[in-house]
Order: sequence, then structure tokens, then C-alpha cells
Amino acid sequence: MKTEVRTGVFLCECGGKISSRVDLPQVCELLRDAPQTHLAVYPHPCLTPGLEAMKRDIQEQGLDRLLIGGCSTRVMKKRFALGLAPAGMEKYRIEMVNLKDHVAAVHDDPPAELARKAAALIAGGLASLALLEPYEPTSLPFEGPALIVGGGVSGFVSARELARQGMESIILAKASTPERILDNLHRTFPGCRLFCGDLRELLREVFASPLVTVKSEAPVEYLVGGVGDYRLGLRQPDGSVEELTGAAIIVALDQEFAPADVAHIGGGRRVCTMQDLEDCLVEGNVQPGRMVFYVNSPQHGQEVQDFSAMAAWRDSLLLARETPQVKPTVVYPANVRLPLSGADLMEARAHGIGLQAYAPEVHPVVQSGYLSFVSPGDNLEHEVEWDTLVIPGLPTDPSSRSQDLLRWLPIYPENGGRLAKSHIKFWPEQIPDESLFFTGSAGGICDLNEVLQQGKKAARGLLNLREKAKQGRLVSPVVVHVDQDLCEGCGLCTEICPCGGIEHVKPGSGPVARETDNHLCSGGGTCAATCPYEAIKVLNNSAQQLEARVKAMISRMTEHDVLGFVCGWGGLASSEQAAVKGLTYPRGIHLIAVNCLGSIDPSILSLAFLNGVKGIMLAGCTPTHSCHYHYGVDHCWYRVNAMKKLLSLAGLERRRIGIGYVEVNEPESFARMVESHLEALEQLPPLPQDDLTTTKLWAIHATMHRPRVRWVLGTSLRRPTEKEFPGSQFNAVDADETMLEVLKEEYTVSRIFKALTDQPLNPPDLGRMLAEPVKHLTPILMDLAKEGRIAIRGWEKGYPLYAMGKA
Amino acid sequence: MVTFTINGKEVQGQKDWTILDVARWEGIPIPTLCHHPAVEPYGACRLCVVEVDEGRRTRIVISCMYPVKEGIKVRTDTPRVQNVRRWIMQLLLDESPASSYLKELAKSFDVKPSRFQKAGVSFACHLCGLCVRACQEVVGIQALTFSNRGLKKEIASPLQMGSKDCISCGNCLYVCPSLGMEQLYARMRA
Amino acid sequence: MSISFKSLETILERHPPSPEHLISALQDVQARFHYLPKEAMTAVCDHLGVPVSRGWAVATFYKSFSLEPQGEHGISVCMGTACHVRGARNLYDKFRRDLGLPGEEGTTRDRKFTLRQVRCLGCCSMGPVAQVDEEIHGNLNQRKAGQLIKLYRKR
Amino acid sequence: MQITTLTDLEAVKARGLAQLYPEKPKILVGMATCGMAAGAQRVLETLQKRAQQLHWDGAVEKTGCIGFCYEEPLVDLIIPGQPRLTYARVDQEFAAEMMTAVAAGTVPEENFLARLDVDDMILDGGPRRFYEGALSGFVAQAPRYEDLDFFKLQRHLAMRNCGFIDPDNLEHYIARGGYFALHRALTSMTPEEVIEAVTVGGLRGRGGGGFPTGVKWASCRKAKGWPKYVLCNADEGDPGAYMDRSLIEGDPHAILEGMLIGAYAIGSTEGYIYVRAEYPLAVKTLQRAILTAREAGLLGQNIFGAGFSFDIKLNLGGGAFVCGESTALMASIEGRPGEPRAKYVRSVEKGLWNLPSNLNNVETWANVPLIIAKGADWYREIGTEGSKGTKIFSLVGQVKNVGLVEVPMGVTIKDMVNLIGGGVPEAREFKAIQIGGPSGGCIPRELWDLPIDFDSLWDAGAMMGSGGMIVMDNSTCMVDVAKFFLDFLIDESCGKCIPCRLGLKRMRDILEEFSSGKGSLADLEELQSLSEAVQDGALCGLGSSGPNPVLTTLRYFRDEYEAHILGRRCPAGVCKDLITYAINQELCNGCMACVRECPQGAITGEKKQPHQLDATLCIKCGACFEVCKFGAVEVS
Repeated sequence: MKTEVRTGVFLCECGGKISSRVDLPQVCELLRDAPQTHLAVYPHPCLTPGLEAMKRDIQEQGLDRLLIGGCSTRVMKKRFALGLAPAGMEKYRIEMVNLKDHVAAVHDDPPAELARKAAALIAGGLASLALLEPYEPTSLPFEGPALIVGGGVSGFVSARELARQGMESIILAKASTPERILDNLHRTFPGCRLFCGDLRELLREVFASPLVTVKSEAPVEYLVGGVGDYRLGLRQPDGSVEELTGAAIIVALDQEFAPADVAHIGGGRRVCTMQDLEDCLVEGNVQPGRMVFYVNSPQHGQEVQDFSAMAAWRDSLLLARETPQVKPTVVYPANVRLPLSGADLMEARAHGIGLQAYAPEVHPVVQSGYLSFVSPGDNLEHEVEWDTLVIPGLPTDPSSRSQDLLRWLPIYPENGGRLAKSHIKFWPEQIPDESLFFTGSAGGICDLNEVLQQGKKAARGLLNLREKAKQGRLVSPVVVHVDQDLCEGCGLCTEICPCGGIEHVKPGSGPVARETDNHLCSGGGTCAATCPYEAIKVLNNSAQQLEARVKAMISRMTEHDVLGFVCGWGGLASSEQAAVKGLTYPRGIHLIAVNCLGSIDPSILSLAFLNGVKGIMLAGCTPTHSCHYHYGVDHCWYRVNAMKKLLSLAGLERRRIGIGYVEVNEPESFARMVESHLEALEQLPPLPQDDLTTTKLWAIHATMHRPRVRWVLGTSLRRPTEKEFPGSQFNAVDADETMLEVLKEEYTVSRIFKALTDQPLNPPDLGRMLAEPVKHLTPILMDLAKEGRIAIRGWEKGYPLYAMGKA
Repeated sequence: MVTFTINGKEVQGQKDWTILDVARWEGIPIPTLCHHPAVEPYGACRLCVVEVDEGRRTRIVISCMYPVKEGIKVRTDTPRVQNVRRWIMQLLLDESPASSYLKELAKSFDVKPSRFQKAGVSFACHLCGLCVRACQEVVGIQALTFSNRGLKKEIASPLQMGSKDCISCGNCLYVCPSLGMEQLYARMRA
Repeated sequence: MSISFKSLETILERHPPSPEHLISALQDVQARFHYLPKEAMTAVCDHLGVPVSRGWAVATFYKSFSLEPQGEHGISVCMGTACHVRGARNLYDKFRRDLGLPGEEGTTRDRKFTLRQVRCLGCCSMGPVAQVDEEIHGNLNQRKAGQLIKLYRKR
Repeated sequence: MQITTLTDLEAVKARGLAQLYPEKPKILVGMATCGMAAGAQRVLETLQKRAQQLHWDGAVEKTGCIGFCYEEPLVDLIIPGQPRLTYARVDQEFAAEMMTAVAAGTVPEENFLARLDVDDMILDGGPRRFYEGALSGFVAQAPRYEDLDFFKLQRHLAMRNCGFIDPDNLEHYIARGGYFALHRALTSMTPEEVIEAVTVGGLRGRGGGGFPTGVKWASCRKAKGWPKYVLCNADEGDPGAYMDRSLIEGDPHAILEGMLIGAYAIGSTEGYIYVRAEYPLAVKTLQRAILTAREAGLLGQNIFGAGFSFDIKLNLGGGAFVCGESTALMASIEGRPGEPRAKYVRSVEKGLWNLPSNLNNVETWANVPLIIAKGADWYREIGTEGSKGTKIFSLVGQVKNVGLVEVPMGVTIKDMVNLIGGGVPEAREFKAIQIGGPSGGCIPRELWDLPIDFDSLWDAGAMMGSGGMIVMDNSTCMVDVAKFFLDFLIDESCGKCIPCRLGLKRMRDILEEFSSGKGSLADLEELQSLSEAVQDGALCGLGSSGPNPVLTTLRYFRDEYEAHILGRRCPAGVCKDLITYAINQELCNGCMACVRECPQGAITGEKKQPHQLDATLCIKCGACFEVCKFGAVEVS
């Protein structure tokens, strides 16, 4: 159903801040022929009187989409969305063009000149708005149990919380009784035996609950589905796969501690690890006498030392309470968190626990029966006497144990091996309801009590989801759509998706078309720009809209102007911040804001050149740590790189396109970047408008649409879990040359197609036309004919006459 | 619609509009610091004070929050109003001499640094709360918050750790009228 | 250190999970541990569904919360008007000197004492007044203050 | 047991009276915080232990504070057929003696304060004599309450039960006419009539502002929105004011009853009491009172079967003076930092959770049952033209009789200080009285004939505030006092608005210049204009009334400012930068006390030789001054 598009344009004077710099009446004049229904200029559209005036206009004119030429969309859009909601204007129908920060405040040019730039930016926005697709979000059911996987202790708290609220859950755990779990507690939580009593109570409640099913852990074969309908495949000992279904998932993963290496200290059984000690505690045969906990291992960092000191303190407390014949002392470096509070000190004194801080600069010395250390209080060397010396353990790499599970989850190891859920840096409205919860010490060293809190929090999140579903508010936002006819099931999108929004497919299902879990999708759009078959479309943020915008803008730009793409984070923010800080930069740059540079389809870049733009600049977040979509900016880099290669293949200057990186708080860098890029482009003539160049650019554009090229671009960036990425220059030259080869071939193919579309040609004529040696063309032509993409239509001068179409 | 006057000029507004809304719409200048259209008015800086005659009562109110009423007489430039504004400018300028926004604004008030000016202070936060409010109201998270109170009041991230909630969207920077947020930002993200 | 899950649970269970109970829940935590441990604060905020930043704002705004572990003995010196006109300032300085505290308020390094100022203990008739732990000591002077510290240091 | 009818109430009253005035002797110990601080707990324990040892047939009970704080711990002896006898400054030793005497059928004569012949029982139809006929012996000679200067002008209305009942005992409260007013309001008055009575009675808010309570209730009743809230402000933060604490600790049900009546009048079902957490005893007393009232059906559903339901939650303040400001208090109840917001929409329309809310303070609520029970006309009789009823003041500072006094509005400052307070210490001179806490002002001796009521104080530049009265003599420096209040406010400012956060600080800085001898007369003008800017510009009452102590001292004690500025001296000898300590060689007898006490080692000398003070080392801590028994340390 196609309805008439009725777009309203509102321009803001911003109390003179815009109107004094930009000739707004002229902007209106310039936009008269643009696709708009209503155009008005207001002093402050954002203030209540302005919103009232806009609402009136919307109703009187029957407007269904809006473009506001004012200031930052990041800051102001919500205000308009909320203010105009009573007039039926949903947020996605509002587009903002930043006249203040991208035009008025940053250029010193005459108002008429700025009016032209403003009109170009607005025309782009209008073109994009015209392709807007209204949609209705659908609400989702939320039934079935919660699946608690990973085997971490916190899962039991989640289960208890869920059971108390009447929700079923299935826990996959290593041990099948509370006692077994407690016996092994110190493998993951050293020093937490103190809390065994509390934990036992908790575990018993869980095991006794009719709403909780405890199953034994098994390797994860697959995890597919989405909110309200997750399916988890578990490989059974007999090789079969059991499928569990659930509404949501809680991943509870704990980090294990390895026993410290104490062999080199010597001393036989008198020197032991904390694990040994805790094993003894489980068995109940601890050696009586003076026990010294020696907290050391500075090379593992303060956090580990803190943890060890705390564990030692707690074990001492446990020993003092339950085994009075043991006299514990904790010797810890003065830089860690002990002692805690006055109350703790009193407790320690009451139990006769020694707490001795040592100055970390001077290493304590272990002797037979003694440990000497320097006290920071008096700088004097002191000694403690021991019968047993206990050395705390060290954390192990949490990710290595969970590879099979992590493959299916948007959980990645960060620096240092700890695990973290991926999307954490979006606007809340971009983050769909969390349906996959992650708890446990694998996310960061923490003690049992913290982990239990995390488990509770996860359960609470899940219950909120259920509550939302009950009220019909659990809606699928419909962000990304996969065209099932175009999708070939290659799975590249799944590989690169940072948020897990594109579904996994069960192993061995063959080329199955992908679907999306819009509940996890954050709408970054890298997948759409990467898809070799262009089967993915981000709703109301589509490549088609961007194309239209680029075309509309270029048609209003001069031949010296440059197109700029900024990502919605570092790029956009720093560009706007430049205005806030009163910086200026050349007027030639015409900025388009996108979610992430990774969402820019490679063909957009070529399209811009095809439409005659002189140059392109892209500004995104600093790669590897700042990109909000993990590797979006890296994907973009490969596309820019390909574009450069293609430009040079076509005999054009590589430097017509450039990419740079800025952080939100680096407006100066942004301004310098623009200046520098535009300065470089000033040396170049405008893009030639002759037929030959156009034909070449057409071919480049066609090349960017070729699945093979897109596949190579998409796979150039491998999944981030792979160790060799990023930074390693391994095989860099070879890989780049491979890409160049592919581009060259595909570029040639594109040119061949272009030539053959006009008329059938034989290889020598084709060679002359494309200025390529025949011997380069012949194998390509033969391959294409073999693939059936071109056909031999006859013979001419002993050469085959190739033409488009099938034989 | 209610009708009232600002500096003698008859103006109109709706019941829930503020004096500042109407003044801005009519192009009558009123200085502000903690006001930003993206967030709810907060009423902290008090720069936007105006004098209002309402019946027999005359009082100083802040125009960013005072709802318009039928028949009130608003004056934006009386000696009382000037005294409040000048003092606020004076106090701010002495507190954070590095703020460029302030220096600009202070010129129009003919306010110069006094003997109480803090020497060697480059930090320029006025605690207008725009960053906190933008983070909360616009972005929808609370990566920033006020901490402490009174003279010790400051903008901080919870538990004084680099905030995990921060999405580095930079909205706080955009709304900040001074350099304060820029100086804080690096600290927050650490 | 007994900030166990259970001890927090017991506190949290007294407060329905809505934001209005933030202050009272934090007060309970403060009463139980004599300060707001980080993990407890996060737990309270999670439980009530408020961002940690709000918990932080509240905890730093109100004087009755402390974010640092407290010493064995808390000394609160009344700085109310009645005590002020009877020399509370000098008295306070005496405490501060004797405890060797660098700042206005705080805990001694050995976590033996925590000194703080309070606004009126409501015992204006006996000013200047200081409260050590639960006990109120009235009609103090600097010499008595020194004796008090000596007395409690031994306890 | 449930109290649902008038008959129930009468039955409870009868039981309560039997407990209040039993046929056996009874001893009451004042156990409010002030008493506790003076050692009342130990006294109570001693009495109980001794009573047990002696198999004494009588009751030892606790009660609230009657106001004689300077005489604490107080113990009352009630023997049937005898006047009530009050003993002051009772220690453990005397308590034991007293019990021995009482058990032996006599009364002790030491530590005697006064006797009370008549219990007013104002709510219950008239005075009740403790005895008939003539007295004999020591008791007959003993001074009566009315004979004490401290008590002469007092009239205990809000404090009607303080010192008479056990605050935890609901039956005691009912015995003295409690909850009858509520019954009357619920069963025979419309909400409008209740509001009318409070309006006609002329009750004005006792929290400081003096806003007519009835008018407030009426607008809250009219306001749209549901539910409506009734709030009680018990966040008594003024330093030097503790009447609310004392009321709560002495008579919590009076507050509950007032709130219930208010809730009925306004149409509210839910109430909050916001009480300072620094008052642990008050908190416990309130908790118990609410629980008891709930158990008795006086809080909850369908109270007195009249179809009216109301319950009260207790909120503990977190230690922020600014939370006494209504919007900040509401923010705090909502679980947020106590930052005030602009009140252009009044909180009776949009208050707590943006719903209509009526906030009154403890003393106001405690007055409400009185008006309903005795009638508006009766209440109107008390007080002055514009200010009706009584007001409780905490009379503290440099005055002999420190304590809580409840007097009818209109008593003069002079009577307050000289009569009730017993005057300033010997050899000193009355200089000023500070009324209204940090928001109030200092009133000088010249104005001491001023009657104390809302409007007179306002005109004099002070305000009633919550009723703190700090008496100052010539040892108090007014610049220092102004600094003290500014310090307090700076410390307690929420920091939201600039005039308060930075303006008060600047005022403080200017005063600091004065007190360190660096000021100039032009600064006085600057201070004046800054004060006006802060008054006009600050967001809430804390800030806008913050300059009051400065403005009033500037107005009445300009000479003292000028002495600091022009003479570079502090007449009261307080400002450290303008004073020096010296040892009068003639008076010093070389006792070494100051030598030992000096933290700086600035005093040297031999035993029995006059000591020397090295002014370069002196930090002016005043330790030597405090410790010298011979007045040899001099301040100049």
C-alpha cells in the first residue's frame, strides 16, 4: 500500500544563532522544488511554543514525516519525538539536519553560500525520508522455562529467584547434589567456604523446588532461536543430541583458580596451596598449629592480590571459628584492601587472627618455620612463625573452558581473558530487551557474594521480560529484514554480527536462509553492507535511502565540494563538538551521519563518485577499542581500501577518498582532519565528466555490487575471537594482493558487461575499447561464458562475438 | 491563551508555558546557563531571574520555570534582577575563571574578576547539571551523577570508577556550556 | 568481613523492590556494616532497580552514610549553636589533633577511631557535647577530651 | 485490642487513668534524650533494683521531658493524696536514697525542685487536684511549679502530656483525653468543618513560615489528584532546637492523632513522618506508637467505623538540614538526594510523587487535636492578634535555665531571658538573642521588649523558625555568630543553586576578612548587596533566608563589625586572628596545668613560678584558658 508522502520541513532560527549566519529565506527558496509539502521557519522549534506551532502544522497539513533543520539530532531528537508524539509523529518519522553545528557555526562564508549548503543537506534528508517505510512493531510471546547454562554457582540463585516468582528453569550443572557443589566450591571461589552454610540452604531450596530441573552438563551442540523461543542442542554421551527449549537464557560461568606452584619453595607438606588447605577443610583434617597465609604474586596484579588477601582472611576466620587449634596469620602486601573496618579488626582480635601488612617494596623471605617481612609501620623487619605456610592460587583463563558455548553466544573474551557480553555501548533504545543474561566470575574476578548478586540480577531481568510480555509490551522492533529469496545461507552475516542478532543455524543444515532475532539486533547495519547478495535490509536505514540521499546532495553540491560520512558516535559527536567549541573548517565538506561507518554499503562510495563528487571523507571511531559495533569501522576500512584500489585501476587518484578516526571529545582532530583532506583534494581537479571516466566509474560501481567482491570484503575481517586479529601484519602483503587481483578481475568483468550491454563485441574490439590486452580478457570471457553470464552470439573475423544473456 | 506583559509588551502564551519560553519566542533576551531545550528546566543557575508583579505582590522568580499567568507584569531588567545576575556572574567568574562561556557572558554584565578569584584554577564546571540531565533524560542512562553536596558537590561517575554505563555518546559534552565536561570526560572514561 | 550474600539478602528482603526505598535500604546497610561497602551498594541498587549512580548520589548527599569503613569507636562532636557558643570548635580541633587526622573528618589509620562533626545532638543544655559510640559526654573541655581518647584507646 | 467505638475509648481511658494515678505510689523518670544523656537510664535501673530489694509496692515508670533540661535527670514522685514532687539532678546515689525513703513512707528533701498541686488535664474536662485539704511539713513549704520563674509564664498545650505519660503507652495517652478529638472529628464533623475549625482557631505552621494551617489544608483538599499525602516534618535540623524531638519522645500519639485529623480533613489515606535518624529514641518511640495505634485500629482501615482509612509510614532522614525544606523532604521520601525544586506549583497541588501533599511540622500536628477537642474559640483566646496559641522554644546558650519552654505567643524577649531563663551568667551582659536558627536573626537588647510572635519577629528581621532561641552575652562575637551560621548553611547547602552554593561562601569569605582584620568599610556595602542577591536569587528557603543572620547582625551590631574593620579588634575576644593569649604574671601561681595542656609547647615555666607564653608558637586553641583555675590566662 503506497500512500502519498507528506513531508514537513521546519527550519530553526535558534534565536539568531542560525538565522544570522545562514540566509534561511533563501534556503526556503532553494527547497521549493524539493519533495516537501510544508515549509516553515520558527525562532525556536524546540521550545514549547515552537512544538505547539509544529503540532498545529502537522495536523493542519496532514504531515506524516518531518525534517527539522536545527541542531544535534543526538541531543534534540528525543525532545521532538516526545513533544510531537501527541500529533501522531513517531520518532522514526523525524529526521534532523544539523544546520547549527554543521553549517552556521563552523563556516565564516557569506549567508547565501551557507544557504546553498544547508539546502543540499536538507535535500538529502528529504530524499531519504521519501523512502521511509512505516511499520508496526509486533509483540512476542514469552513462555517456557529459563535455560541456565554454563554451570556457574550464580545460576542457582537465578533459579531460586525465578522459582520464587513462579517461573520454571532448567539448570545445566556439573554436580547433581548440593553437597557435591559445595565440595568443589573452592575451585572457583577460594576462601568462600565461610559462606557454605548460606549456600547450602540456597542450593537445597533450589534442588527441592518443583520448578527447577537440574540436568547434568553436556557439550553445547547448537543454540538457535530468539526471545521466547530458544533451542539449545546438547550432545549426549551416546552421541545423540537432546534439544531443550526455553524462553530466555542465563549464562552462568565462573572462573577457576589453579593451585599455586609451591614445589619450588620446598618444605614438603608444611607448605601447601590454598586449594590443598580447603580440600583438608572439606575432609575436616586440618593440621593444628600456626598457619601463615602468605599473599604474594605481585606480577598478577592488585586485583588478584586483593582477592587472595580476602580469601586468606576468610579462611582464617573460618579456621578460627571452627578449628581453634589452628592459629592463623595473614601476611599481605600493604597495598591491598585489608584491614577492612574497625568491626573486622575487633573480630580478628577476638579470634586471635594475626593480620600483618608487609611493605611490598621489600620481598618477604620464607625460611624454615619463619617468614620475615618488613613492616610499613616501623620499617623494621619482623618475623612470623609458621607450622603451615599457605600460598593462594591464581585465576585461570575463563574463555578456554567454554569455547563450545561461546561459539553460540554474543559473549567475547576481553583483554586478559575475562568474558563480557558484547553490546554495551548503545543508546538504551537501540538496545533491545536483554534476553540473554550473563553472570559469574568469568566476567571478572569477584567473590561468591557478588556473583550471587549477579545471578539474582539476571533472574530479575528475566522476570521483567516476562512481565513485559504479559502486558504485551515485549515487542519485536523489526530492525533488520533478510530477503529469503536473495539469501543464499552463506552465514557471513552471522560471523560478523556483533550482537548475535542474526540467527545461528543448526550445524549441518546446509545453505539455509538466515533469519534475524530483532530482539538482539542493535541495528548497526554492518551485516547489510557486507552481505554478498544484498539480501539484508536495515529498516528505515537502508542502502536505498542512503543512495537517494547521496544523489540528492551531490546534485546540489558544486564540483569542488566533498562528501563526508561520519559515524553516529565519534564522527558525528566530534563534528558537532567542533561547533560547540567555536572551531571552523572549510565549507566544502557536506556531512552525512550514519549509525556506523560499517553500515555504509561499498556501492554507496562508488555511487557517489559515479554521481560526480570530487572526493569523500569518512570519520569514525578509533578502531579496535572505540567502535561501538566492535569491528564496523574495520569493515569500512576494507571498503575504502577497495575503493582506493578501484580508483587507481580506473586511473583516478586514490586520495579522493580518505578515512580518519576521532573520539567524541576530539573536535580539534575532526576539524584538522577535514582541513587536511580538503586541502589535499584542492590539488586535484574536479572529477572528469567525460564518457570514459563515467564508464569506468559505472564499472567500479558495478564491481562493488559483485558478490565475489563483497564476499572478499566481508571475509577480510575475521571473527574477533580468532587470535591473529587484530594488529598482526601476518601475510599482509599477500592478502592485499589477493584482494587486488579479485578487484582487478571483477572490475574488468564489470567493464566487459558494460561494453557488451551496448553491443556484442569480439575480444580484440573489446580489448581496444577497454584498453586491455586481449590475452587478459580471453580467459575472463571464457569463464563468464562457461558460467552462462554471457553468451557467444556468433563469430566475427575468426573471433567469437560475445553478448549479454544466456546462450 | 493567557495574556500578560513582558517589559510592557503585551504577549500571549498557554497555561503550561514558562516566561522564558514566551520571551524567547518573542525575541526578548534573557541570559541562561543551566537551561537547555533538550532537558527539563532545573532552576539551578538563577541567571534567568525576572521580576514579576502579580496582583499586589512583586517577586523575583526564575523565568525558566515560572508558568505564565493572566495579567502578570514581567520585567527582565530591573535593578533587583540586575543585582542577582551580576552577583551570579561575579561568583561564577571567580570560581572558574577558565570558562570561555562565562568570560563571554561576563562582558555583557561588565563583571570583572574580583580579589576572591581562585588562582590557578583551570577547571571550569558550573554544576549546571546539564550533562547529568542530558545523560539521564536524553540518553536514558545514568552514567553521570551529582556527588556530594554544597561546596563539595561535583559531577562524578558512580563509585568513582570509570562508569560502565557510559556509552561514550558525547551528549554531555555537547550540552556543557563550559569546558568542564571536556575536562571531566577523560577522567570518566578512564 | 561478613558482607555475605545472606546478610545482604536479609536486609534487601525488608524492602520492596521500588526506588523509593533506596534511602531506607542504604540506612539498613549502614546500620549493619557501619559503612556502605561497594558490593552492598550495588546489590541494593540492583534490588531496587535504580542505577548505581543514583545510589552513589544519595550515599554522598546524606551525611549519615559513610563510604569508608569505620573505626572501632565513633566520636561525634556536636557543632550546634549552643555548643558553638560554648567552645565546640576548639574542642573539635583538640580531638583532631589528638587523633592525628589530616582532614576535617575521617578515620585514623589504625581504624581505631572515626571522628565526625554532627549538627546538634539535641543535648544543648550540656554543651559542648560529644558522643562516643552510644554514650553522650556532656560539659566537655579540651582536657576531658584528651582523657576520653585515652580511655577509649585502651578499650 | 481494637478501639472502634466511643465505648471502647472510654473503657481504655478508665484503664489508663488507673495506671496514671494508681492507688499505689509511683515514681516517674524523665527518659527523653536529654535525660538519658544526663544518666537517666542508670537512675531508672537503680530505682528498679532498689525497689525490688526493698519489696516496694509501687511502680517505677519512664516518661518524657517536661522541659527542665538543665535540671536533668528529673524524677517525679506521685504518692496518692500528695502533690506530685519533682526532684532534680538525680544521680544513682540519690536515687537509691530516695527509694529507701519512699519505701519507708517518707519523702526526701534534698534535690527537690518543685511540687505540682494540680494536673491541668486540659483535654479532659478540667483540672485534677492531686490532693485535698492542707499539706504539712516539708511539702507544704516546698515551692510550687507556678512559683518557679522558669515555669511562671509557661502554658503547656502541645507539651500537655510530656512528663506525665509513658510515651509508649497508648492507654496513658487516651486517659488524658487522647483520640477523643479524632473520634469527634470523624463522627460528628465534616472535613470542611474540621478545616473551618483549624482556620478559625488561627493555627499557623510552627515549622517556621507561619503559614495558616487551615488555608493550606483547604487548598490541598481542593487540589486534584489522588492519592493525597499527609506529611509530618520531624526533620528538626536547626542547631539548638529540639522541641520536636522532645514532643515525639514525650507524646508521639498527639502527632499521630493530629495527622489523622488532618488526613480526614484533606481526604488523604496515606501519611509519612520524616524523622531525623540522628534521634534514635524518637524514631523508636514513633515506631512503637505507630505499631500500637495500628494494633488498636486507630491507624488502618475504617477507623472508628467511620469509613475513613489512613496509615502512616516512617521515613528516616539521612542527615541533611536542607531536607527540612518541603520539596527536598519530598525528594528524600522518594528516595532521591534532597535537592529542593522551584515551588511555583505548590506542593499542596503537586508534592510527593507529584500528587497533592500537605506538610506540617510536629508541633503543628500536636496542636490540632487540641483545637478540635476544645474548639476554635477556646484556642483563639490564647496568644496575640495575629499569632494564636502557644509556641515551644528551646531556650539555650548563655542563660541559666536551659530548657524547653512553651509559652503563649506574645511573651517578650526580656521575660524569656530574664524571667524564664534566669538571666545570663554572672558578670556578663545580655547582648542578643538568636531566634529561628540559621534562617533567623539576632535581636539586640534594645528590642527586648518585643513580643515574640510571627509578625513582630518578621518585622525585626528575624523569624520564628522552629523555635530555637540562643541567648548570647558579651562573650559572643556577632561576626563570629554570623560566620557560624554561614558555615552551617554552607555545609548543609545542597549546592544546587549558585546564589546559595557560592553566594553564601562568598559572604563567609568577606566575614573572614573582617575577623582576620583585613576588611574595609566598602566591604560592608558589598556584603549588603550580595545578601540581597542571595535573598532574591536562591532557590529555596535555606538559601534565601541564609543571609538573615548576617543582615540582622549588620543592622543591629554594625558597631561590632566596625570594630573589627576599623579597630582591628574583636570586642568579645573570639576571632582568633585579632586576639592574643597572655599569662597574667601576677595571677599565675605556677600550677603547671597550662604547661601540660598546651599542645604546642608554647607555655614554659617552672613549678610555682609564673609561666611564660610564647605568642609565636601559640595556635590560640584556648586549652590554657580553659584549664586555668585562677583566671591568669587572659585574652585580649
